[in-house]
Amino acid sequence: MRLTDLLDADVVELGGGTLGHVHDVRLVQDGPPLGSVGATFRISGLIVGGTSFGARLGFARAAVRGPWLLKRLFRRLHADARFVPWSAVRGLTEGRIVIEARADDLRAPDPIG
Amino acid sequence: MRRGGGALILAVLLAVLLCACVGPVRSFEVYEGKAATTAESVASAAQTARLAAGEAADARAFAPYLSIVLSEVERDAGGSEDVFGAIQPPDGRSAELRTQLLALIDRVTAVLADLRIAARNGELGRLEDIAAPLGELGEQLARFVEAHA
Amino acid sequence: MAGRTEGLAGGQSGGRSGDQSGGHRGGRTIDAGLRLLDRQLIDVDGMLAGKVDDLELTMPAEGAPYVTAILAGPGSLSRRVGGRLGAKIEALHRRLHPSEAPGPASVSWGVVTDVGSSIRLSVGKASLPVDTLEQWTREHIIDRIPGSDRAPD
Amino acid sequence: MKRFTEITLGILTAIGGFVDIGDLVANAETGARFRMGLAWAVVVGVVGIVVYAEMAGRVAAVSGRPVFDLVRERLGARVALANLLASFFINFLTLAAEIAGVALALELASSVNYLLWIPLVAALVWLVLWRGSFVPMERVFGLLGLALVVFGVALWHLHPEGLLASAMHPGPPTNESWGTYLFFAVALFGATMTPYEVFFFSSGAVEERWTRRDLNVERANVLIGFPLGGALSLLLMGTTATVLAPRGITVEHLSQVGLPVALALGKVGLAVLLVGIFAATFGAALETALSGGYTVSQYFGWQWGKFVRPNKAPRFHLVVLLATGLGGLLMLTAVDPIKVTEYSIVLAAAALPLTYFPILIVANDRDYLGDRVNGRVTNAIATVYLGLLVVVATATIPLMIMTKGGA
Repeated sequence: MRLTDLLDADVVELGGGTLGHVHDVRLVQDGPPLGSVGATFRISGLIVGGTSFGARLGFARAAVRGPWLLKRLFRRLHADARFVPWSAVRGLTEGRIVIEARADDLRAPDPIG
Repeated sequence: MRRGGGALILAVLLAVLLCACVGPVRSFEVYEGKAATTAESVASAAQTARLAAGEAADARAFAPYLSIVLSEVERDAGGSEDVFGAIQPPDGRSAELRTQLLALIDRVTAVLADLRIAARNGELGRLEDIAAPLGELGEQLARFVEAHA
Repeated sequence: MAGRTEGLAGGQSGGRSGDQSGGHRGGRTIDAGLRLLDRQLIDVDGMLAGKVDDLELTMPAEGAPYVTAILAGPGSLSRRVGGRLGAKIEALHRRLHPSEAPGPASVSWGVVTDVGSSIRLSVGKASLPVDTLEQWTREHIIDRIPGSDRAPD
Repeated sequence: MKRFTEITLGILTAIGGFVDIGDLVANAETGARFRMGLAWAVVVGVVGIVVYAEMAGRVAAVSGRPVFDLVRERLGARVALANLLASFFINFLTLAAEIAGVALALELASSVNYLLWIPLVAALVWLVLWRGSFVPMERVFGLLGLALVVFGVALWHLHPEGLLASAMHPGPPTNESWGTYLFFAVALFGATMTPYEVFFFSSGAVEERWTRRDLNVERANVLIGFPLGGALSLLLMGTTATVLAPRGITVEHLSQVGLPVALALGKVGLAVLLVGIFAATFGAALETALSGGYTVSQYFGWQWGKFVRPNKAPRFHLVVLLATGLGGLLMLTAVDPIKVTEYSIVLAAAALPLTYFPILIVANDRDYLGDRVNGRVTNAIATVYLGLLVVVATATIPLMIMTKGGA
């Protein structure tokens, strides 16, 4: 599997409701070790939202502090973004990811570096 | 960015720019406007030549430079004349205007040609005398522009 | 090795304060699209070795997929660009590549030493598959022009 | 003197950006038609390029990442490729025009037709880029370009009257329309913020191996270089406003730029001017040729730069070689180099936000810059300018069509 198989894929609930597209894939460095460098990056979950425009510009990151106006603007634009833990993923077909979770139960992604 | 968007913009730009040059002229007012613009650009060429000739007389510029300046303005004036001359005048008044302006421009381009030839021959001292008629011609062109703008 | 002194100064990997805390001790969290994709690869000699055009993930029998390789070069860029232009890049990749059905060039995650504003590798780029087109250009064009191996005056 | 030679990167970038072949003629024409009524557009542009070039240089010095790396990292492979195609095309047209510009300067000095000079100039540009190293190149052409200060001396001798007054009262003169006035304003603003300046400056910062410790030098380069370039273009505008505007002369050729200087200072002034024009256009040719190589290499992640020997950056040198050679060939068709740059500036305006937005985002990113991220004042100004760039990007092409290219 490639990262681009996940990015921009449609995300739908088991019941058929849609959540939007995959904006990004969150990784955590606790996967099986490879070579001499230690732990690899393992998927912890997907960041999913309706509005794709500007989703990967980086304003969602904690390390990007400003400019104030743009940060506000893009935060608002992506206020519907949700974090879907990988454990909720049930099916993976081309361009489509089925998850077992209700939109209401998902929380917004933590802002990270 | 949608694919093909750039090509489309470029095509539209080219179309507009080309139309601006060769659209047919249907009324006296439009023709008069073209005549005024032509007179303006020929006047600009004439004034450039006068300025250059004056600098030559005071030994303020060297020969290669002056000959380039003078051949460029000659080409500009001739080009404006050709473009204007190729436009079909829409009515009798326009035809009169055409005769009047082209006669004036002819006198300018004749002087410009003499200037270019003298400059190429290195006769910088003569340039100011040759350019002398451009003062009066330039004023006539300015009056033409004023009357028809 | 000449490249070792010619490449980028080591000090220029700076500016990664803060996020090193989780570092390689595990638990460091990053977003792949924001922090890995499209970043510059820099080899052990400080030479530029391509971009992270895509990532290869391996699905274990149990648990979540993990990153096993960086994909770089036209064979993986084509999918990122997409559309007709992407298809052309893919076709070009197949044409230039010696093998019948070439996959994208890949760099094992095992040689990644640092994830910052660029991705640093523990090997020289000549040993990586991402370098073949550069080697071809060097051998067939640039080295035929006099002075290609001289440091600039 | 040592301090002074440290800022030649900024000087060369600005001279190549502000008084290259297209701008020499455009500024002269603006002065002749509007006197100093559009000086404000240059000033607004200079502030913008200072703010954004400083950010780009700072990111490059601290993280080693030049501008097109940032474009790719923040906009992704697809949008960045659209930007690359647009930027490279514009860069190429400008490079071609600069080659012709050097040839035109040589024609003015020798009266040998410029078309005959073009192959020689193209070969010389390539040779400098192949054999020369970065810093001496930047010093020679940056410092020689300063010969254009002759515009200031000429203006001083001409005792101009009413220039300041015309600068203080913006708006079109009676014989020009608002549409044309705005088109010129937008074109001047776009010309001061041409993207190849930040491509070149930020990559130059890496070429010179600037680090976090060189941020003072970086700032001095920006704060002296760009305003100096802007001042040169305003002084040029002043000379044509004083000498050509009252005579009703409109500027169409590079040769006319010399008339006021010759009038004021005679042969010596004219000779110095031709040296300055030669250096500025040659410098701009180097700047655009390198920028072409930088942008393509940085998009794809190839090794680039003059800091390694040519065979360590083969694809970069191949791009530079092809661009220079094809640029020379394009100009041999005798297309008007001045028209080429004027249209390329207008087309460039449409791509401006795609280059400057990523710079602004990354200049706020602690991951790249640590504690050297933008302060509030910089962010406020930069945000305003980003808005301005978006307006300019959308307005330029409609204005160009409306006014038939400012005719």
